Amino acid sequence: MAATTTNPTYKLDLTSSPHVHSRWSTKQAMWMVVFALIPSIISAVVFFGFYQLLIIAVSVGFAVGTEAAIKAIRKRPITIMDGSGIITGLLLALILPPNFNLAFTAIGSVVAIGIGKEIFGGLGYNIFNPALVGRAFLQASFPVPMTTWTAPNYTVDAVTTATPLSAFKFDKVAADLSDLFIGNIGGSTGETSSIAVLIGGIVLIGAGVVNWRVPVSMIAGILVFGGIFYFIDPAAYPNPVFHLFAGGFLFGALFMATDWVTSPLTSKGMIIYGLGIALVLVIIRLFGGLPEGVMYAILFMNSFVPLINRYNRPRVFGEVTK
Amino acid sequence: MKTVIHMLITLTIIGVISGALLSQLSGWAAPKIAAHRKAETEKAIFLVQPNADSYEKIETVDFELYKVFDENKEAIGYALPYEGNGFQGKIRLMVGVKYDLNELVGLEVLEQVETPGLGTKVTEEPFTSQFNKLIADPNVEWVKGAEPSNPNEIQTITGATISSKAIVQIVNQGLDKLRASLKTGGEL
Amino acid sequence: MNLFQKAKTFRGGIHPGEAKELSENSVFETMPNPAAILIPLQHSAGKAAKPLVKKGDDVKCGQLIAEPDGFISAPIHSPVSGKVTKITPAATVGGFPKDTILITPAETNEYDFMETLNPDKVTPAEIKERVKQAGIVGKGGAAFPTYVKLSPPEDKKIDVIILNGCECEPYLTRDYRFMIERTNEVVSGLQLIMKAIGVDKGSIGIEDNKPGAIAKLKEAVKFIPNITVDVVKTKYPQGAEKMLIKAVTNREVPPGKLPMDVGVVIQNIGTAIAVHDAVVKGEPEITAALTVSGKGINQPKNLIVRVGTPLSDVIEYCGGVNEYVEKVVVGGPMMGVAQFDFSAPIQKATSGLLVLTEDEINAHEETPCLKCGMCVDVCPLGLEPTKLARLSKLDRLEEAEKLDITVCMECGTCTYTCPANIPLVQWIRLGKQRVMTMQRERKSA
Amino acid sequence: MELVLIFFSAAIVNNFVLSYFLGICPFIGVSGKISSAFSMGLATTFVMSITSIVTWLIYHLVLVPNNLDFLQYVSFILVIASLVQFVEMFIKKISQPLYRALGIFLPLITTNCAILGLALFIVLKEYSFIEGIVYGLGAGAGFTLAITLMAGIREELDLADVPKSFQGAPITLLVAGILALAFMGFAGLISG
Amino acid sequence: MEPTLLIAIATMGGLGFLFAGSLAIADKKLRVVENPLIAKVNDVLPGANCGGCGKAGCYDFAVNVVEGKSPVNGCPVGGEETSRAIAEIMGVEAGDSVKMLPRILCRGGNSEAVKKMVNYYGPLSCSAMHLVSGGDKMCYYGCLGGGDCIEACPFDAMFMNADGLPEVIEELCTGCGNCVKACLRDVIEMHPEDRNVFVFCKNHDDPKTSKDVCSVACLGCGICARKSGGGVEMDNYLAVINYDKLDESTIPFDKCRTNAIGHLREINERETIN
Amino acid sequence: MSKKATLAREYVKGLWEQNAVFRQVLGMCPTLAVTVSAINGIAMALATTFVLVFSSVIISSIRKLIPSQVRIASYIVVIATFVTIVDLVMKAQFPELSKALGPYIPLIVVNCLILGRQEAFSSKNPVFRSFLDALGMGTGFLVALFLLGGIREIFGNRTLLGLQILPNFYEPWLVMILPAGAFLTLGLMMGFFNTMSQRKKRLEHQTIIQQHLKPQKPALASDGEAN
Ligand SMILES: Cc1cc2nc3c(=O)[nH]c(=O)nc-3n(C[C@H](O)[C@H](O)[C@H](O)COP(=O)(O)O)c2cc1C
Ligand SMILES: Cc1cc2nc3c(=O)[nH]c(=O)nc-3n(C[C@H](O)[C@H](O)[C@H](O)COP(=O)(O)O)c2cc1C
Ligand SMILES: Cc1cc2nc3c(=O)[nH]c(=O)nc-3n(C[C@H](O)[C@H](O)[C@H](O)COP(=O)(O)O)c2cc1C
Ligand SMILES: Cc1cc2nc3c(=O)[nH]c(=O)nc-3n(C[C@H](O)[C@H](O)[C@H](O)CO)c2cc1C
Ligand code: SF4
Ligand code: SF4
Ligand code: SF4
Ligand code: SF4
Ligand code: FES
Repeated sequence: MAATTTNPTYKLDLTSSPHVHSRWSTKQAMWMVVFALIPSIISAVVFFGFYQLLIIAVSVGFAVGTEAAIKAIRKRPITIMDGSGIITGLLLALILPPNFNLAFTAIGSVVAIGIGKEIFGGLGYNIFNPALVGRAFLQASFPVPMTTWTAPNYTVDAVTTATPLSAFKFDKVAADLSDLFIGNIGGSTGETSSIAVLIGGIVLIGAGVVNWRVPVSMIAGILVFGGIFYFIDPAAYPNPVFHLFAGGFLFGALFMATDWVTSPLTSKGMIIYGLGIALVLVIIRLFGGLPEGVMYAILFMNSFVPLINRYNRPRVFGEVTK
Repeated sequence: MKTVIHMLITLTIIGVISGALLSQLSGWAAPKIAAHRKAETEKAIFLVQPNADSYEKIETVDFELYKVFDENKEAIGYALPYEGNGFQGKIRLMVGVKYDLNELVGLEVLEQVETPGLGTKVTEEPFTSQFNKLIADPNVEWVKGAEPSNPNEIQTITGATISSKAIVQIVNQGLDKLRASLKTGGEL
Repeated sequence: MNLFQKAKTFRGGIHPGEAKELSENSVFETMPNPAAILIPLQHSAGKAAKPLVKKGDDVKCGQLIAEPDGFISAPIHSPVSGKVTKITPAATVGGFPKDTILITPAETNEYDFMETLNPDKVTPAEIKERVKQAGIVGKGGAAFPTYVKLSPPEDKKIDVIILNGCECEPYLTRDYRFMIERTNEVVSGLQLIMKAIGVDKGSIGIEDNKPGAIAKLKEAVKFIPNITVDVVKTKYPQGAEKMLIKAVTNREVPPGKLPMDVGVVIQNIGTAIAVHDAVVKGEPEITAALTVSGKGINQPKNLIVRVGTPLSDVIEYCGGVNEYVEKVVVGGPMMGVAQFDFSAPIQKATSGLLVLTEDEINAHEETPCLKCGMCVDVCPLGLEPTKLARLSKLDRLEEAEKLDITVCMECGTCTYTCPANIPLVQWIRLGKQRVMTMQRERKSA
Repeated sequence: MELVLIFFSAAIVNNFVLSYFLGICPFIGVSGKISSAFSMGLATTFVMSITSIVTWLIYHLVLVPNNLDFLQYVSFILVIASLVQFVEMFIKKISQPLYRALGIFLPLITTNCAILGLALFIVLKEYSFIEGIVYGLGAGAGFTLAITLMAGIREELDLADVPKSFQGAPITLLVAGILALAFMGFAGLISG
Repeated sequence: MEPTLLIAIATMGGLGFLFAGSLAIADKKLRVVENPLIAKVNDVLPGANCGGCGKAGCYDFAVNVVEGKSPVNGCPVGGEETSRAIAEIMGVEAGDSVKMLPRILCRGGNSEAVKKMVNYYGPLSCSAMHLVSGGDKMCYYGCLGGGDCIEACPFDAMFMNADGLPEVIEELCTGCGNCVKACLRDVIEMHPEDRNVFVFCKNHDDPKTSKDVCSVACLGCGICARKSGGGVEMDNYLAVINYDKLDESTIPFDKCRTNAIGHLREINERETIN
Repeated sequence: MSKKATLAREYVKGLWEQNAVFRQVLGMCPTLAVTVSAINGIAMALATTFVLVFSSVIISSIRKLIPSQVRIASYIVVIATFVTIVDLVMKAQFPELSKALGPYIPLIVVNCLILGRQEAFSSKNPVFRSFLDALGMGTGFLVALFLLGGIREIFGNRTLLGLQILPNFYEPWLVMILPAGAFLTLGLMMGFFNTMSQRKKRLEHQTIIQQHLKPQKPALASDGEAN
């Protein structure tokens, strides 16, 4: 052949197009979430003491360990450094009651990763939010410890250990909104401080990790649905703003409902999903047997995500809307 | 046509045999089943009225009610089966009350579908024994997470507040109904 | 420009780093003849051409050496004077060997061009015939024979010609240099195309990151009322025909339809120049203009090279590659083809040669899909890349077909965005091919 | 209001599949595809409403007056089976498309314990005629919901990397378990 | 007789009569003549009517299998045994008297085929690799080693050997031919079980190129074809066997410099001995 | 289906190979519903086995008399009759158990396991074979229900057959005796058994491959598992 053939003597990459990629990677997104959880971790420690760090450690440790073990059994590459297992552990710890039993924490963590995630094939394949699966399992297994709330460190009125929602539901006592906002209330360790949650959430939305549509539609949903009942009977039903800051609503809206894997693909789907969560939540909170229902509402809507995806296809360019 | 007749005959014969067989068996089983039922009610009545010696069913009210007597054939109270909604579904219980309708002597849960291990604690000691010697005047009340301070209060079970409240509510409703019929119907 | 008016664009898309600064200010250089010329018989979409020469023949520069075979096919001319050494399968930039005419260039070029035509007097039929004879193919990427596009069927009423000056692919600056250096020829080429089809309206769509080109072209068409310069948003893939048509005319080309179905013919800037050169200079398509760029090449340049020049010569001419080279791509970084054999020659529509380094590629480890929806969000055509890729992977073609896999234009937007770094386009391309095979079989059955 | 409560209680709170374990076999079997699952759901709902009507009539007009309680099972199942068969014929006769969409599922439903369960529950709960029908509709709606949700999930899981030994029935059961956990959020909703 | 008994008998007898009647009508009105294969397939199914196959019961599944709409291994309950039984029924009815087995006609594994100077990144599936400049082997005709065929085999009858070439486990293979369909390079062909002579190459390159791309390629020299009397024909530098005319004794096997043409079984035997 | 299995096999196959619950996924409703404790599981399985065995024998003996069009109807009536018998007997003799098994006894009528066996086996085989098959299937069902009930009872209540076997500091997992726990446990068990049998199969497969493997020339190790 012609003499000009000076072929490379080094190995080149051979891949399909495109040949350049955005800066995003799974790992980065995951670690970003971990970063955004720092304010909530701090609030947990501030309001409920250093013991919460131990819970976090156990939860994360067992989550990561379970993931590694299952991957090893399945002879798959061990992917714990992608950070998703760490998030699951962290989130699970933050939605447990203060001073929760460590053995139960470990059980929850193992269930979260094992049944919530790895059974489906691991990262990306699960249908339900793993941390919530873990918590739902704990709630069903150990209902008493799971509803035993220790009072936060700075409470004036040492008697009220119930969560604001429980207090409202069973005793018709409404909590002080400013306490709700700062987090000086009973509740799961990470969820009580709305301000800490909001800081983390805004970071995530700003960084583009979290799509604003889910939290915004959830918030809009709860204000509207909660508002309707408040309007009907303000004495029997709480103010929608109370709904917004009480319990795990904000935490769920910003960190848990937004989980990429278990939320819909399309923008319209995300809005339907958010509104659905809000509706189910209002129903549970106002009419159900349980005072709080964010976990159930998210899990319930998780199960709708495949259907939402299926019936909310984006419009194909140039196609006349069907 | 032959198959049609064949089909008709086969299935009819099987039906007939089945019907005959079952009706014979049922003739044997029915009285036994009725006896079991009666024994159960009886057991419950004596459980909620530990001092009772005999009882009789009151037929003049439109709900189930038993009047109980001590060994002297003196009426000492009533045993009232009553039902209402619990956490998951219906709860049916039998409550024993003194003749004056102001003091309870016992409580037995007959049927319930509460969460096992949680709501089901309302069927067990120490919850049920709280209803012994409980004053029901004007109504039974409940407290949560603390010792009862009044004679008409019981303590709810932690984690099963709803079931506990449901029991209290059913008891109160039953007593109200009983009181109402006493008022209108006079002595029973 | 009205500050409050948002630049025209479409839904979706991305904005990758442009990296045009590497080459945007270097003036076109013409590369000397290489030691050997390799001309694949297939330069364009459609069928390969049929060779007219055989081993040992002497050819002149511009001589017809292969004639079109069928309607969608383009003739090929010799880019140099010289001797045909052989006709054999040889490597191409497409990755697969194709039948190729090998020519050893002579010392000097003897030209055999077509007669020149007067652009003001030429008739539409003459323009079309010239475009056909010159073997012009679209420079926008697909290398579709241009004369086919200039001859729309009677029942399609074309009312506007759009010149595609977006050059939305990062790195590439060929069209930009054309617009700066040969502004008037661009306009003249557009006018010739308009005349050929008999259309009275022309538009040049340019992304707003090329103010220099916008200013020059605006100046050039100041007194030509039927040609407008439309500034569109800088966003990939703004240059894809459906996207540009949407931005400029707000018409949407339905799935499976062509621009002409909405009354538009769209041509690349380079194609316009080629049309101008063929008509005014009588020059057949024997050169290609391309951008050589990337952090792995020592001297990024914009080049005019003879068609058939091996990649190795071009790389050498640009000072060779440095030690950081990781990947060599022909075309743009988003749609180009990775190379492994530098003996492959430059073809008529080659627009770029990129030597990329690791930090430019920015590859991450592949993880399973996180269903983040980003690919769905950015797909300009409203597809669900993640679904399509998975269905293709599992060979579930009927479902993929229902989800419009064949609509995908393989722009690469989805793969670029995907945080899980899934080779979506590769899977979709595979699925697309299989679905199309399936459809063909179904039709023939 | 009472009827609405009966409906929702049967459909969601006390979902036949997820909290009464009735109709599990088709729930696992026919939940592979959304389209078939939904058709199965509709067919079941249809049979359930008919069942609630017919068995109520049989029970209250034939069995109770004659003290034939013990023939409940035999007569119910015979009636259900014959009815389903009849409906199948009928659908086949009037509309082929409808038959293909719904009819072919009917034989499966005969051997589905949700149907008999429904008939027995209606007797057990002492529902009136109207209440019985509403209960049947609610149970059918709940079954349709559960099976369609499951089908959506399973279609999604078809694309997932579920360990081979968990594919099929095991993962379906596990998903059902998690769904049951999620549905527990509604506990106490109606009766509480 | 006591009245309860009488009524019970009447009720049940009546219901039975009614049901039988309705079935009789159904039977009369709706009988369809069906493909006898359906009954055969239906017979080997478990009869659970569970719907696990996604069809409305076993019978419906049988209909679909016979119509080619459901895969033979679509019944999750019956498991592999049932799948095999169905495959056999379907296969026998298709008229094959000799068992057909897939043969892999490429021996350019990792140690024989020459690789390009590249690192390929992307899915390791043959068809996906092929899209990227034909994968990383120099030969454009041979096995890519991505294992699409193995993936396609419903009976786990194939595996990838250490040289990066697929192999068939004959005892497990049902001859369904899925692997043939899966191979985009047409490297796998179905042949009668007893056929022994093959050209283990698909390369059409000229002799020089062939030599450059693979050490076991058919060079296209034509020696084997020369005296074969049409038993071996040359097709664009590749020897192709015409089994109708093949006379083994005319083929000079030892003259083939790359052993591209040779015996299947002999080779196997040699290898097990070593 | 042509080959005749030995009589012993007719019995044994139901225990594991064709286990109704774990392998054929039949009769799920009672399996899940009643297994809150081992004893309930056993009782349910015995009741089911009783019905299964008797109806199999009856159906097998009259199989030639029943026209195929009314096959299913006849089977159902036979089955329902036996179920009613069980129900009445239990109510009369074992009222406690009858209460615990609640509405699930009548549902034996529609337990797909029973009808499935009649369709698949009894209607085609002689009486004794059908008897063995039914007994085997019933025993397999018993094994499954006992396992499931046992596990749920141990974890959910610390006890097995009413005897405490986990220490007091073990906090019972309530979920195990809730519906969700039934699904989860059965799912995990099935997956576990599948894993076991697949491992066995894989090992067999491995040995076959080993036999087929050529003695290797030095070659690049290649990962057989395509993406
Ligand atoms: C799985 C589960 C089962 C429950 N079962 C019951 C129950 O049977 N009875 C009940 O009153 N509450 C039940 N609950 C309700 C909660 O425990 C509820 O928070 C509790 O009744 C409130 O009481 P507390 O204020 O004493 O915690 C259940 C909750 C869960 C999550
Ligand atoms: C994703 C994508 C991006 C494209 N980008 C450009 C571009 O930047 N400039 C361009 O001229 N053509 C681009 N094209 C090609 C155009 O769609 C269109 O085919 C071309 O402008 C037609 O002109 P031609 O026939 O002269 O090549 C792109 C195509 C695709 C699919
Ligand atoms: C079969 C076929 C026929 C086409 N016919 C026409 C045509 O008649 N007129 C036209 O303007 N473009 C025609 N095109 C060209 C496309 O519209 C498009 O411009 C070409 O594929 C290049 O697109 P790209 O450069 O955006 O990739 C045709 C394309 C194909 C594949
Ligand atoms: C924005 C975001 C939110 C997440 N939220 C959760 C969560 O709520 N629970 C959880 O287990 N994992 C969460 N993850 C981690 C990961 O996506 C999750 O474990 C997957 O569901 C595992 O497949 C989150 C990740 C991201 C990027
Ligand atoms: S490559 Fe296809 S699927 Fe991906 S963004 Fe482009 S058009 Fe959409
Ligand atoms: S961008 Fe990637 S990770 Fe996100 S949905 Fe699309 S394919 Fe999945
Ligand atoms: S796919 Fe079919 S023919 Fe190929 S090896 Fe497997 S069983 Fe044999
Ligand atoms: S034989 Fe074909 S399908 Fe199999 S690995 Fe080789 S190229 Fe791939
Ligand atoms: S036992 Fe099969 S549906 Fe209930």
